[in-house]
Amino acid sequence: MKLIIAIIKPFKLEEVKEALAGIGVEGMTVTEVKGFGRQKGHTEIYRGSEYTVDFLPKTKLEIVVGDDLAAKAVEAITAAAKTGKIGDGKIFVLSVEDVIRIRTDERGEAAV
Amino acid sequence: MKLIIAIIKPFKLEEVKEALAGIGVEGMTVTEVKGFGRQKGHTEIYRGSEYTVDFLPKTKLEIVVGDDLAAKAVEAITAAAKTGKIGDGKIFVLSVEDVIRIRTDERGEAAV
Amino acid sequence: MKLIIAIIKPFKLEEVKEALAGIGVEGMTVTEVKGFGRQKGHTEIYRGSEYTVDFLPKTKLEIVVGDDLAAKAVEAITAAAKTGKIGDGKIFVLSVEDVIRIRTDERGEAAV
Amino acid sequence: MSAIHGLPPALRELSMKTLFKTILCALALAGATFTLTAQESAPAAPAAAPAEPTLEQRVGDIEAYMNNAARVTEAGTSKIAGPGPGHNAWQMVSTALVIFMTLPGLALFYGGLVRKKNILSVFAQCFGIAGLVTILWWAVGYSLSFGSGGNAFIGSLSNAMLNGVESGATGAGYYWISDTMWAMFQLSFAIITPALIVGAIAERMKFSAVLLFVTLWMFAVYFPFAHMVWATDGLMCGPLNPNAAIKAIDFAGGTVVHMTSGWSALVLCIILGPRLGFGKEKMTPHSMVLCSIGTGMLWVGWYGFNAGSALGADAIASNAFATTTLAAATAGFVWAVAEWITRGHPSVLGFCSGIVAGLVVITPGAGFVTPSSAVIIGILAGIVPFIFVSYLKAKFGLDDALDTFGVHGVGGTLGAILTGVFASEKANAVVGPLKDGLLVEQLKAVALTIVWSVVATAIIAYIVKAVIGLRPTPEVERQGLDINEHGEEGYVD
Amino acid sequence: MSAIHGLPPALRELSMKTLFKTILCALALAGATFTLTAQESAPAAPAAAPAEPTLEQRVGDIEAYMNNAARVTEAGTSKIAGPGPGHNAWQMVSTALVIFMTLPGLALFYGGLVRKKNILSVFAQCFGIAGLVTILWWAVGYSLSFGSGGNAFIGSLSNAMLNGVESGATGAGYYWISDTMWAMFQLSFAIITPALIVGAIAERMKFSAVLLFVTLWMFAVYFPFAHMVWATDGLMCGPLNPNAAIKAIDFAGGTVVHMTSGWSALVLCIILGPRLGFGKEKMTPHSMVLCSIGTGMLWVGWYGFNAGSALGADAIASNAFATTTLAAATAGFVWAVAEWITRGHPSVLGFCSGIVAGLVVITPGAGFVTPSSAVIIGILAGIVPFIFVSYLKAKFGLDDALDTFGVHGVGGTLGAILTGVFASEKANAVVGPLKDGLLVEQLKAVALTIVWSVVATAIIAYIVKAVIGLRPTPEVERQGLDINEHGEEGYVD
Amino acid sequence: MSAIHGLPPALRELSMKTLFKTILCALALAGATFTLTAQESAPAAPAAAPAEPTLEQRVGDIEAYMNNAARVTEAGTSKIAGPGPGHNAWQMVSTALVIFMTLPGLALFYGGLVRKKNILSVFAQCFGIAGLVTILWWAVGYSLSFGSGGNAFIGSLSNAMLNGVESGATGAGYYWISDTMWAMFQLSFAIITPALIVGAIAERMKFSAVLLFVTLWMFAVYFPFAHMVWATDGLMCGPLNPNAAIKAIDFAGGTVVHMTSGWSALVLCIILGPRLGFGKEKMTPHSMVLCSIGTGMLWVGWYGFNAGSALGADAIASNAFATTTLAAATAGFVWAVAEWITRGHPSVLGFCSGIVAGLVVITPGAGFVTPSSAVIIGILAGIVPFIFVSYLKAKFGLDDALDTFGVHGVGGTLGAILTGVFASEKANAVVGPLKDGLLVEQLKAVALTIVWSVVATAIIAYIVKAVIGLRPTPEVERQGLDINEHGEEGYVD
Ligand SMILES: Nc1ncnc2c1ncn2[C@@H]1O[C@H](COP(=O)(O)OP(=O)(O)O)[C@@H](O)[C@H]1O
Ligand SMILES: Nc1ncnc2c1ncn2[C@@H]1O[C@H](COP(=O)(O)OP(=O)(O)O)[C@@H](O)[C@H]1O
Ligand SMILES: Nc1ncnc2c1ncn2[C@@H]1O[C@H](COP(=O)(O)OP(=O)(O)O)[C@@H](O)[C@H]1O
Repeated sequence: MKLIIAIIKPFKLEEVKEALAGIGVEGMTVTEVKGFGRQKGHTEIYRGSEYTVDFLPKTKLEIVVGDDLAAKAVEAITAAAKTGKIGDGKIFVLSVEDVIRIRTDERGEAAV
Repeated sequence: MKLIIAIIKPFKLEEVKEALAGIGVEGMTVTEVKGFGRQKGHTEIYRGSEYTVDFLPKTKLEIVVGDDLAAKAVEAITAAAKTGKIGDGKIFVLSVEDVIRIRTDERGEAAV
Repeated sequence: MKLIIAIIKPFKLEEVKEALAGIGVEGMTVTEVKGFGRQKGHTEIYRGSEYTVDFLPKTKLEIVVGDDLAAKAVEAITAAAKTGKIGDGKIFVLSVEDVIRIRTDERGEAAV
Repeated sequence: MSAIHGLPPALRELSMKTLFKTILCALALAGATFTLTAQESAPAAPAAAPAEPTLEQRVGDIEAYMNNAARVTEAGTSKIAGPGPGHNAWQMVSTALVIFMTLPGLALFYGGLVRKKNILSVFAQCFGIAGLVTILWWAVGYSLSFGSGGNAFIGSLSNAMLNGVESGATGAGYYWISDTMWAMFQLSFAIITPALIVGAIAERMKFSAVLLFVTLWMFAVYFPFAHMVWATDGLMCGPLNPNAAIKAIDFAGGTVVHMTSGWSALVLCIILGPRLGFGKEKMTPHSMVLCSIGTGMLWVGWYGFNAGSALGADAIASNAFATTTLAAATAGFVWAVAEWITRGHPSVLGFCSGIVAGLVVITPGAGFVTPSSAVIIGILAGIVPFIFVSYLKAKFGLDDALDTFGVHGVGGTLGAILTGVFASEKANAVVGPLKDGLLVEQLKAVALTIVWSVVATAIIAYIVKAVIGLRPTPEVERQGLDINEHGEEGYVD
Repeated sequence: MSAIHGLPPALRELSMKTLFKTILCALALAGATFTLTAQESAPAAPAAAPAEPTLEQRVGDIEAYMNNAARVTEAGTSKIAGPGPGHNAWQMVSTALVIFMTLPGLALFYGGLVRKKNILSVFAQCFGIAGLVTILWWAVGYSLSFGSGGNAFIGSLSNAMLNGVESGATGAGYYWISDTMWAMFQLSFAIITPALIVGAIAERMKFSAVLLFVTLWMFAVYFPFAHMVWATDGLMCGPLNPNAAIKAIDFAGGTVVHMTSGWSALVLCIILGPRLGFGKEKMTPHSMVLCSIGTGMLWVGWYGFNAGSALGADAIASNAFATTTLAAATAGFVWAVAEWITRGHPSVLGFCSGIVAGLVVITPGAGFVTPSSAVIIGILAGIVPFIFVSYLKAKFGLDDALDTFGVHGVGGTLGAILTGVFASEKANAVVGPLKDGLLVEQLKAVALTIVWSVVATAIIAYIVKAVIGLRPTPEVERQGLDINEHGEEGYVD
Repeated sequence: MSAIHGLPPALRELSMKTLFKTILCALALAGATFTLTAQESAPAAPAAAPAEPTLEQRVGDIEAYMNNAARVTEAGTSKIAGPGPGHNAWQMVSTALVIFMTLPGLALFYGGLVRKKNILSVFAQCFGIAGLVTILWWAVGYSLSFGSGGNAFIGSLSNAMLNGVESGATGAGYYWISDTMWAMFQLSFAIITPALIVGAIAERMKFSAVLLFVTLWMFAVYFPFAHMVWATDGLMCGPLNPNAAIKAIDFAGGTVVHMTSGWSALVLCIILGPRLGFGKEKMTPHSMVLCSIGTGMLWVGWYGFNAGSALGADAIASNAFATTTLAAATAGFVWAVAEWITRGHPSVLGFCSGIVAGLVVITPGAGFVTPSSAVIIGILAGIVPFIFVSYLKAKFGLDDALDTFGVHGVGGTLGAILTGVFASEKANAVVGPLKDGLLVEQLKAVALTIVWSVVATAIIAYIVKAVIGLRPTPEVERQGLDINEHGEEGYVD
């Protein structure tokens, strides 16, 4: 099983969610994060001081899928999250050793 | 060493924390996340519009433990977080290559 | 490629960011988290009740780097985040199977 | 019951029979008159023209206005029969201030103290009560409280739908304020009183149950008490009713507002039971910022409450303004210092609690005691409820979530008693003839208020429980009332 | 156009020519007088001393003050020629309350309803409008609205830079309030009116475009309407202008404030187009807490708006206070109950919307209808805008982001009409001679207001679009106006 | 020192000796009288009955009320000796408004500007100061400020514990307001002045140190200044004291409130040193939303401050209301536009800063200048502090965290000077005899205020540092004052 971590633009969340649902991904976990990359931030001014805010709001998705679905999921996310502009984000794929569904004690692929 | 990622219901945090302390887990990192799974969300109404909120507030725990403790930790979390109702959450287990304690530069199991 | 997860004291973020930039790390993702470890929390009082707050605010960095840069990144973080006091935090290193840059569909090291 | 036996014979005679008749009749009539009619009685035809007032009399009338006293001209002859501008202006300001106390003052004070998931339920309860009570007040509430032709316990239905309450007339409340403003000023009190109860039952009562409870409670407790204490023929209206069975004084609502709500809150919160997870889970205030804003608003709004109760911008109002300020500031400081000494930190919640306690405790005496007495009252207000809330409450295992009983029940009772101790004719001439034995009368009023509130609330709570149930399902309570009962979240990212 | 044809001949004659002359002249003169001069005309030299008033007359003057009526002494002889304390105090309070409505009341009400990333843009718009309109008002706005020597559509420049508006004089507004306070009270209305429009165009209009739009709009719509409805020589000033072409009544701004802003908001929001992602992305209010606080402040501030429009702390003010309270509370309750029935939840936004709707709808009639009529008006205010906002708006595909049109446009129009239905001489003697045919006059006023607002706004919007553009770039809109237009974030961790 | 040498001989003679005697005596007496006693002197026995006033005189008294002037009857004979309703109502409103400025106004304004971890410390400081100063004021503060029988620098102890301050009497403050309200109105000023200092030392001063500093500062700076500027025998009370050594004017507290707090803030913030991480870490306001709410409240509350300082609802109050409005709105707009031009964005913090600066700068002249002068003053208020805060402050490396000095110190000084330039008898007859050479007198007052505030604050700060220390430990400061000093968090999830 794979853990797919995707950092996307916040307003793309809804589209990505739908794309994933389309290929049968049934669960995910979403975190608000701040991203730092090539995309430039903005400048904030408070009276005497100017601050460069180089952290931009991003949304992080964590999705665990069976090995078979992983490639399709990455594709779906890439397609839905792309705007072609800098700051579109990244996807990281990690290997997961085990999955447990708390409610039922199921394990492995069955628990995904 | 293992990284255990557990997504649980927020109000179960205290109980899970105590269960883990019981088996000797000394550290963890907690994030507020929004979860999307089989559990149905609710509907919000704002004047003319109805919105289905299908993301529910969840709590994510990240716990790094030595290989020996991993199984016990998963068990402890499962037992403490279970309500038997949909939405109880999931546990993912990943393999960790290295751990460093910043304060002391310790590495590996010693740093956990 | 490696995923470096670093839990640090919030006010060290700026310094760590600069240290990483210094060795050529160009991207990272930052999450506000609550940490539980050896460092003691504080007590809050609300009228009749006292609560022990044992979760402390921490900042979590997630940085994906090529295998070559991983060791240097860990070092840079450790150096910049250290105060020598309890609660300085931890670094976890995980292996990443794949990285995708959404904007360009690049994959692997090129996408980092 | 023994409290009742301690009452004077005149009262004992009246009480049992009239009391029940009153409650029943109030409840019954309410329904009957709750139909809307746009027709109103024609204005009273002018009586045969009386003699023109002399210039001396006319000047006398104006001087009476200046002094907030009775007109010297014969009834119906005054050239300035309407509301007097300065006093009426102050009454409008005061009424606006008391409404500000509830919305958003109290809503913020309470809302900041609950958990994030229940903040909107507090607002909904405050808004809902404001709407409900306003409609009741217009329909029959004002009339049951102050309509003429009632008995010692309750008014009548003669002013239902504010019939006969004319904005150009004066006298219903006091010499120089519009009768309409009297009705509105009193409405603002009728709104905030049941809203105070919300603090004890926060985070765990169904919205529908709150509304039903409040509806019944207004008839069974509030309207009778407003009448008994402030109507000229009321049972406990010491200053205005020479036949009052209990010659007590209550300037701005120690018994009517704070004791009724506080003691009812106690009973309701016991019947309701504690919040799920109470004592195990952390239930810290989610925003001391909101609570602090609310506290500031309550403080400022309270000037309408207390100085507004002088019913004119006169010396009594000025004195009440000063006593209110001194008691609030002192009590806030003392409470925080008490925390500092006993727990190591002066908390913002300590300041807020103390300020509100100071305001509550000075309320019944605001227009009857001197500023220096107010400082002493403020000190006691910072200590007594502090001890209750910080030490005794836990002993009783009470989940008085936001300390309505601890602050309003305990504080209101303390205030009613201290008013008996500190009331002085130096502050207000009205006190003179009543001062002898005043403390005993105050204690009688206190006893009657406690017994009545406790009994009525218990009955009503069980009725509501039987009819529609008091609490939401555990899931709803766990997840929060906001999304489940109101379909909204307080904060959206 | 056909609406214009329905106007009486007298008006038709005047209208087309004078109207355009008026708008053009207003715009032109504005520039000319916008230069600052510290010189002011010397105070008028005292005229030859007139006869001393008799004691009887002097008492009569004081009684006139008490009754908020005209002095009995000859002009220039009164010993109490200045503002009368009680009435003037109330006017100062009322003006402060109306300013409180905008800052922070409306800013919070609207600010809570937008998404987090745009909260500061709402504040900036409210602050910016307050500053801009104040400067305009001082320069020429007051004079164009109320300066003497104008025509039925617009005032003059005789009081530019508040020249001749003396704080020690009375009569510009009413018998006993300072002329300066009249100018300030009206300023507070002039500030909030364009600020209301902000709700319809929230989250997607450039700050510079908002300011330019408002500048032009004040000249083309607000100043003329303030003049037409409330100046003694105004086209639609039924109570004061015997030659008014339309003998309509508007107590506190149903047409001037709510209809002009509401209908202009509709047009502007159509021309502007919907927000990016409208209908697809979730656009829920980011903080119902802020919105609720704002609602409470609007309610309380509205007493200044409505009861303050009596221009004195008299019986009319008291009545307006009561009608305002009853309508607001009732409408809030009814709207929430309507939601409860139709959607299963009484929401806090429902309470807030209903309360504001109740306040809007009662505004034009506040001082003209009885309290019981206000309850009926409140019920309708809780139903009609609710239906529009909840059902009809979606049909039209409108992105009236915060429902300015739904609440102020629909509600203001409803109020203007209901005022024609419920106005009663029982509430206000002024209604007596106008009651016959009043409803028709109200409809004429409604029609004129709609046509004028719609046409003027459309023209101005296209001018602004052509000159500087209305909308920010899509990236700016996506990322939020706060960081891009104001270089700040609303909340920082 | 040289500033002192520039003073007139009469003053020079008095100054050095009396000054130090005054400070020492104030500090010493404070302790002595700080014991609580409930006994108060009996009310003065009525003097032998004087002649009844004639009808003409009685009417004259009423007219005097209408004109906010002195009674015409002989002392002790007036039939309307108490507070006059309209004026007294306005005084109560004004006092409530000024308290609203501190709680929650200033607390929000400042609280929004600090970082999240210190928001409650700001609230605690405001609440704590309100409580502390109220107790001091009641004990001796009022008396040291306004008690009769003092010298040019300080009052006496004759009114300690508000002894002899009767709510039914008038004259202590002005003709028609209750003496009690005078004491309360002045209390509201005494509370906000030290609270302003909090802005300069935010996020890094121990709570105990704040309270000790403020206690000493009230005796050494505030009480003397309140006396010197506003007591009838005060050193700088131009309008009321014919023997004033400095014939300056200060309508509502340019020197007393804003300059003393602003200059003291400067000194204290230098002695305290900058926040840990200052200049390196980001220290952006955590909530411009709260700051904006606070700004709105300050604006509205300021009407009590400025228009309330007329001590009656008269023409002067109306004028002050207008000048306050015009200056605030103009300055806010100008500051934001200045930012727009120089930095590309009009920020909400710019609007807020400008509004407060406008309010500060107009304060000393509010009742002395015309509305059009207020617009000019507003423009300058939007530019001068803007330049200081945006450019000069950084040069000096000052960590005036929330710009107390930049806005109140610079603005207050500017206002005191501009008052000398723009004061006009057209706005206020009082200016007439003082206008000649007024600017020089204002400069003397400015110099004395700066020197006194700076010296006194430096001494007090070092005393507090020596006795209990000024700053918390670095860990506490890093982690935030809220959890460490008050055991609470501002926001809990
Ligand atoms: N090496 C990295 N490790 C972790 N997160 C990264 C890394 N690089 C980029 N990110 C995340 O992806 C987001 C987008 O990256 P950015 O460089 O701005 O644009 P692009 O996606 O076009 O390359 C960043 O804001 C950050 O959250
Ligand atoms: N495949 C997944 N990947 C990541 N997170 C998941 C996944 N499936 C479930 N989750 C997380 O677990 C939570 C609970 O899952 P859900 O399907 O609602 O109930 P259950 O735990 O009973 O299966 C979700 O809200 C989500 O946060
Ligand atoms: N085993 C663990 N798993 C996950 N996070 C941990 C673990 N141990 C510590 N942490 C994180 O690191 C932070 C610092 O750890 P702590 O034990 O307080 O101090 P130190 O870094 O000096 O060992 C904790 O607050 C927590 O967020």
